[in-house]
Amino acid sequence: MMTSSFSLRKSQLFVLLRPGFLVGLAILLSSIALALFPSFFAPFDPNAFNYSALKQPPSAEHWFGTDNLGRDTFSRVIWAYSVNIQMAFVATIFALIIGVTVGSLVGYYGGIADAIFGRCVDAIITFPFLVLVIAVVAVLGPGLTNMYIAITLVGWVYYARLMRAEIMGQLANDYAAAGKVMGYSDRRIIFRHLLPNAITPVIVYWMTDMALAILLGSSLGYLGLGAQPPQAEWGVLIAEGRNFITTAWWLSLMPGIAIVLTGLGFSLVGDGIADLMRPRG
Amino acid sequence: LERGGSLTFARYDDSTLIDPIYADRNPDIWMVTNLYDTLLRTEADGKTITSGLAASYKVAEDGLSVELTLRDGIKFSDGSAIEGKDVVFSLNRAANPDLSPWAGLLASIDNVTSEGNKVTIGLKNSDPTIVLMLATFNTAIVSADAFESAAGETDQDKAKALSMEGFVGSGPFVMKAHQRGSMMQFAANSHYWREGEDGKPLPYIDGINFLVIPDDATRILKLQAGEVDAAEFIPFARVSEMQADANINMELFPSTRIIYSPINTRPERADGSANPLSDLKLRQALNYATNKDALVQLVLHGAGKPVSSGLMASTTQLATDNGPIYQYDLEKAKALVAEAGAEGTEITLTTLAGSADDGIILAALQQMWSDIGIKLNVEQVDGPTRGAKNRSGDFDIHTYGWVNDVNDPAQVAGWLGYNPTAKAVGTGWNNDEFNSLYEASNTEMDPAKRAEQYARMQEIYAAEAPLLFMYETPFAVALSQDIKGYVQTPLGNNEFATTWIDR
Amino acid sequence: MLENAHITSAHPRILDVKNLSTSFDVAGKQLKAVDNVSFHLNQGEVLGIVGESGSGKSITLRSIIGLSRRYGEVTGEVNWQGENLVAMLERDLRKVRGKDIAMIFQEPMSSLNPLLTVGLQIGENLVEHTSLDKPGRRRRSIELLEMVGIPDAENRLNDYPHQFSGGMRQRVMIAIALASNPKLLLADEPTTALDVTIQKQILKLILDLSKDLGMAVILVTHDLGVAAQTCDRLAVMYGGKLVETGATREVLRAPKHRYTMGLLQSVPENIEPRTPLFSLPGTPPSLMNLPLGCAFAPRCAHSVADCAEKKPPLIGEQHQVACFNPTNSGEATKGVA
Amino acid sequence: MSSLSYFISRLLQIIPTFLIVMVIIFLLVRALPGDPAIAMADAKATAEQLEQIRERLGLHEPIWVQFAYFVKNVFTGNLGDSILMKAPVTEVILERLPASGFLALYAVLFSLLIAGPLAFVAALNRNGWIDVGIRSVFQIGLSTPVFYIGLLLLTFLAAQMRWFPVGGYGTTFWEHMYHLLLPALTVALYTSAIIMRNLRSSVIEVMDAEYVQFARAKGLPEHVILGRHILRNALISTVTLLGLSIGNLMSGTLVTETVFAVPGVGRLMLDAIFARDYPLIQGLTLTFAVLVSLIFLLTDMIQAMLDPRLRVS
Amino acid sequence: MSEPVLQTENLVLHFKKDRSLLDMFLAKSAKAVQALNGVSLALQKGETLGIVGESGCGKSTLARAIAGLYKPQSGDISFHGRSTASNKGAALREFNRRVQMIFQDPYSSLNPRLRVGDMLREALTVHNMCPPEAVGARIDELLDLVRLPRDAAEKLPHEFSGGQRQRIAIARALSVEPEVLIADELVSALDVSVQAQVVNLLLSLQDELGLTVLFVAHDLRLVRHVSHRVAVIYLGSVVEIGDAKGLFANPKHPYSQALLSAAPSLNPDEKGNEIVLTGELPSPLNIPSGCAFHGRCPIAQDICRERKPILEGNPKSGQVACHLVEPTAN
Ligand SMILES: Nc1ncnc2c1ncn2[C@@H]1O[C@H](COP(=O)(O)OP(=O)(O)OP(=O)(O)O)[C@@H](O)[C@H]1O
Ligand SMILES: Nc1ncnc2c1ncn2[C@@H]1O[C@H](COP(=O)(O)OP(=O)(O)OP(=O)(O)O)[C@@H](O)[C@H]1O
Ligand SMILES: [Mg+2]
Ligand SMILES: [Mg+2]
Repeated sequence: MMTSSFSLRKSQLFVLLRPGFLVGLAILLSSIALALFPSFFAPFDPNAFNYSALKQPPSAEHWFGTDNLGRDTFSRVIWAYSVNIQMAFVATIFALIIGVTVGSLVGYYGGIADAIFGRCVDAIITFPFLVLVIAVVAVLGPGLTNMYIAITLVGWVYYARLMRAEIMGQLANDYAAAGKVMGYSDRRIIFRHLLPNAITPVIVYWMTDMALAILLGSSLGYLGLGAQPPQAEWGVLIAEGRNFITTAWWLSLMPGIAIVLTGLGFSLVGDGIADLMRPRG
Repeated sequence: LERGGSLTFARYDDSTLIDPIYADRNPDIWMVTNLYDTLLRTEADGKTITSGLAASYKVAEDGLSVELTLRDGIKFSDGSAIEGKDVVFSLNRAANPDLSPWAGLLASIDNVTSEGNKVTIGLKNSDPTIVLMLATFNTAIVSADAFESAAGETDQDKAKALSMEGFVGSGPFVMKAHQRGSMMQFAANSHYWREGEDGKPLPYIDGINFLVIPDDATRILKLQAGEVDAAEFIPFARVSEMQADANINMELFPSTRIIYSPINTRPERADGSANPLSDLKLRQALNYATNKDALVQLVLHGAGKPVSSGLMASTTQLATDNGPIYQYDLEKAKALVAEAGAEGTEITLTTLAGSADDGIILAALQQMWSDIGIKLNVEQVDGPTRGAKNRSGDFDIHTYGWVNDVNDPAQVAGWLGYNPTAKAVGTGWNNDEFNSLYEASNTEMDPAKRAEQYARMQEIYAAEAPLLFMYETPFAVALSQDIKGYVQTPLGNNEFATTWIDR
Repeated sequence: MLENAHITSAHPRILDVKNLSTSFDVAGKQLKAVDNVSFHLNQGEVLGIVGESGSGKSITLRSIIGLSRRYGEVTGEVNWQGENLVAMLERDLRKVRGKDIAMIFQEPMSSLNPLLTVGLQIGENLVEHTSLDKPGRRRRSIELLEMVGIPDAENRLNDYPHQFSGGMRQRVMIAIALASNPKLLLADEPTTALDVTIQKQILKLILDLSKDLGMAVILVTHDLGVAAQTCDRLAVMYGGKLVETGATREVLRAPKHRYTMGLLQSVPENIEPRTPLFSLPGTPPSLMNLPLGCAFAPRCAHSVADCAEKKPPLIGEQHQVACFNPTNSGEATKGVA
Repeated sequence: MSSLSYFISRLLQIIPTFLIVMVIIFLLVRALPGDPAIAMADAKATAEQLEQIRERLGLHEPIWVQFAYFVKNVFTGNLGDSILMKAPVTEVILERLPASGFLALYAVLFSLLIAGPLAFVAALNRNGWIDVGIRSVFQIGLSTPVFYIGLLLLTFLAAQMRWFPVGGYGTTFWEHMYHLLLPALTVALYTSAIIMRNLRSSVIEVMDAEYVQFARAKGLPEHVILGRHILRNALISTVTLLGLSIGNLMSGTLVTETVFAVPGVGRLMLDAIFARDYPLIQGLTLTFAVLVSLIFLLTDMIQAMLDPRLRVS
Repeated sequence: MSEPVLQTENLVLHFKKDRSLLDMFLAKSAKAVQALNGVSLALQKGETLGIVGESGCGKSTLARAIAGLYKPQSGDISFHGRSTASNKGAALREFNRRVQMIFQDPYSSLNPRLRVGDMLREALTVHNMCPPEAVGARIDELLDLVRLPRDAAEKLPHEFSGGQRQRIAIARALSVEPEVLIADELVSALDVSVQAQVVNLLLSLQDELGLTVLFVAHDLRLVRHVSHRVAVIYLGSVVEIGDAKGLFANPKHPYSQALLSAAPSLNPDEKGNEIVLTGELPSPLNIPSGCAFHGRCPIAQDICRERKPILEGNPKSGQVACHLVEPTAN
């Protein structure tokens, strides 16, 4: 829809050509490609045991070596892309949607709803994020889907807070008042006028949050609450490999590099979007 | 042999309350006999009974009483004498179902009396296990006086108070300090009665520092860095690495630990649908289709062996060696599946979330069973949930582990096979012959007969396959080369009394 | 004419700006905010700079005391007491700034540090530029606040900027600027944010100081009325360039540049109510891509051939104009009765 | 008066928050699947034993009665006995709190020491290669799992180089400093990255503020401008961020404590959840809530100290 | 006299400051910015009423209250004799359509992500101002009306100059064919020559469409130029109202006098005749009793401190709220 398209000035487009942004974009696009077609890129079945090739160091055949069950680490890292990239999107997208909606409404109407919201937010951010997520995962049971639900249940608050603040900031501009004077409905004003203008920082935060979601997912994997073995997931791979950090360093290092790279990609793109959106005409 | 020095030991979890009757988690149970000695003892093999605080014992002809004679000059760690009244106090406490979670094991005790250094235990019925029970942690001897004078209202409060300050015990060590969750210190009990090889009282070492390090990798690093002298629960994946390390003595102590998978044998699943696993043929097929040697390789990296009894680990008393049961036989498995008409059946394995071992088992079983046309799905839950599912029978198959707490097979047999107590480890399996054999064996005083009964029970159990039989694992403890004489018994008890440091 | 000549001869020239240019790098392009500006100032004189928003008035002032060089490139000369400030090292400039040359910023609301007391913000100036001891500085601070008309000055030293109204903040800023008796005051629209009655008070204060202490003032404004009431001389800026300078009376009464004239004609003064006002056609140029010739040419009804190609130089004696086709004295002018 | 009343009204604000926290905790804990009695008794207990345990825990009461007890107990400071630890919850928590507190403070200190100067250097060289370099390095800290960094540090700096002990906590203050150095660094690598980003952008923002320009126009020396005018203003938002990330810091310490064998509340929390130790979970979450609220309060007070605009009531 | 199109009666509007919990506990009443303290005005059809006063005296608040953006605590606004207080839903939207407002800051009142054409299309379609197929033509017509090029429809607000933006705002307001236009500082954000353009546009539109205009500004010259009548506001109260020509030539209220005299003349020789007010502007949180102006008034007497003067005089020629001057018509 036209209202939500980002309108760029020509002079802003040069941001797109900054090396940082380009590198970030390249990382992200290739990550998505790997996530969508892991079987195309992975040379081996990620779960196939090979008793004759246990803990082999990187070689021409096994680029990232093999693990303690003889599985090809490279293929496992590649297959993990689907899980981890999915984690980045799915764990955050619903939080984003809910948070944006609630934040918009609360920011716009203020009053009692806002006061209640404020207390709830206070209460929720009083808990350490991980603790709350762990508790929710414990309630729902471990596994990816429940992990997504848990992160969403807790994470939307952060989006809502940000969105609320942005909406209130936008309300200082008179175009919302102008909408009222024009006789537009509140829904139209909130979702067609305020939201597209207020959402940029939320999108930027989203980028960071996606990187954080991967990390969080990995931590949960380490604690046994996220993706489950034998499913390849970077956090699980690192956790599995940590027993061999001195004898088979590649087992934890390779997925570690994948996490760092992807995180870097997200944050570079996030910074780029922020730069793109900051100077408003 | 050298005396002196203190040992630093890295544990995977901390003890909470080390008291003969309140110890209910392994980290507690396994420490009890270091602090409290028992009337009788088992040799390192875990099977032979020898004397302990009691110099001798005698079971009456009718099997309805046991008479013990206490050793002369035995003392508690505070120097006071260990007398008959302490034994009476300790045994009454242990048999009191209001206090002790383990009281059931002593249900046959009717009364305990003492006179001089003689203690008599009167029984309600003959009990073949009673002697072994006297060599088990929950009957260890505590000081009646110390309990009397300890602060607190209830027995449990007193036990807590005792373990904190003014500790009085009868074992080779005394509790010096305990910081929950991080550190525990034992010092040698200078009044301990047992003598070492040099003719002087045990223990050889002056004390033990226990450090709690839950993370496997960190525990090993700590050992490698020389900050601790020993680390327990070495992941099997790293055993060979430790074995290759010249500075480290990698010990694999035989244990009563078995890993098995209860199979739901009820005719219907919890959701009311027909349960294909109620068909014995399918259960047997699954057992044949499972290559246990491969599992031992994959999960234990070779440090273990397939179960040979089915009902218990080979180290358990009265265990029969049936050889590897259900040795891998794909053809037989296929035939059984065909007989059962179970091709294409879908089964769900409930695994413990975050357990790497379960992950490997799952992956392996999926591959192995696909060969016989069984599709294995997975459901991941956490420990408490798994426990609840097991009790309510809401599962197809899941993984469990077991370690004996006591020296008698009745405990494990009651757990795994006897239906009235725990629904045969939740499987719902109910075999009349097994049940009556079990009941009979509990009062059978003739060791040979009892052994026969147990042999039959194991036979039935293996044939009926209420479990997916898997493997036994040792206790893996890595020690630095200068630590000698450390033992972990098949029950898991950490024995430090005869440990010494080669300095 | 006579009055100006008198000022020029009686008072020495203290500031001489020659070919001052400031350009910024914006998105890879050059933005010439100040383009070859030259003017001078005598002791005790008040020079007004007027012009539309964005014409480079503030940047001119900031460039004089070297505040623009962090953000862009400054060339030309700013001669101050025999020294060229543009070439001076930051370290040496610091001794001139705040002491000899003080500046009042355009935005009273954001120019005071919100976290520091007003007393401290005056005091830190005195620490740097005077040898007063602590009690001395305090006395001087109170004196300054009283001078700018802050009631109960002694008790307000420990107040923070947010505890003052906009007008009072503006006055605090003036007090800070005046702390070390500067010889030149750069006042950047000191009254835009204020309403008329308070504006009046502030302008009066600056004028009084200029007359009493011989302080020279450059007053930037876009309100022609303010300029008329306050300044001795007037400079008109358009598109980063000076397009006209001269004695205030001359410029207002007989503007030579077409832009100046347009400005004056737009003011609804001496015109029948509810009748159309004069309005310059077109919009101000973007500094990013100025036309080749005169920046005003696209909006000018009287442009000649040269206007599109060449930049008109600023020429003339007392009353200078940068225009190839200036208004002649015969043309009807308006604005001043 | 005004700062006192500000303090009091901030304190009062905690009350409703706290009530909500209690409801969340109570419901969450009740919603945990698995029977605490089973968790407590291990797999071997009989059905009667379980019933007994349930009774002892008050689990047979209707839920609202349990909640009433819960609220009453919270306000009388009686949090019950931990199932896992067989000891009063308050006692257990108080034993474990110092290590976590030490670690958290240490980590904050580290973060500030690392992030503060580097943020300034980066901001002053905005978009130069130094800036890009600093940001990239921090990015790595930001996107590496805490347990992995911890393990790397342990393996190489502690086990191999033997510069530091492998985990543990020690007994004296200096031992704590020594033992917790690596864990603190591990947590700090993450938090400092967040602080660095924020501080850098606030410095950049403040650096061009009108009042900084005005300070320059006054002819003030550069160190006064940096220290008095830029740093203070830039710190304001960083303090808020620091307060807000305390929760995350705790999350970081949770895993770190496990890896480094630090006997803190983070690890205890994990154990408690896995063991369905209701009283302990409740006690711990409440403690967290109180602590974090107090930290918010503290950062608010610091902010009010820094920013007089917040002081007026 | 015909019935006024729009009338306010005794409008009172206070902005309550948030009470902290502590204040609630101490039962302190909330502080309030007393933005409007009983404002009564009437607009006749086709007339321009100018509103002048110092910054912060409540001009914008008045404008917004009339447009329905703020809810007054008491008093009433009636449109064609009907009170607007009970307006809800469709009735409110219909009122808003007929009474349009143009904001002080043109840029902030335009949605930065909406193209001008879409902005106008939205206004036209939401209110069904014309059949869907005619919308395009109507947009062109509106752009012509405010003298913007037709290709402006494709552009975003930031691509326009300040004057053009104000014209966009005007076009948007006119698109719904209002009867009353509230112009809050229509031109104060603009440069002098652009100001002139917009004022000219407003004047010609008013003549063409017969609009009733409330013209809020603090530039006195401008107000005198466009208004039929003028009201002077001080701290939320009308202190003088009257025919523009008369009021400017001969202000009665001491505050009006000071205000008018403070406007700097363009003639450098016309100096020194202003009335300098002493004292600080009182805070709207704490308006003095009696006549709010008494603290700064050069001729204040005891009575001014005690009693609040009310507007007196002939509504047609001029009213003034002062104890000390006669509201005689001139
Ligand atoms: N740091 C900067 N970087 C880039 N461009 C700048 C910078 N500072 C100012 N400019 C540009 O320089 C031009 C002149 O600005 P300046 O502030 O001097 O205008 P002005 O005449 O003072 O306007 P106003 O009346 O609105 O204050 C403007 O176009 C502005 O956008
Ligand atoms: N939304 C609001 N909340 C609280 N106070 C407000 C609000 N809007 C305005 N005020 C206050 O009400 C008073 C009147 O404000 P208003 O905007 O009406 O003044 P104004 O006459 O339009 O001033 P200006 O000429 O500066 O636009 C001021 O003190 C202002 O601070
Ligand atoms: Mg300016
Ligand atoms: Mg206004």
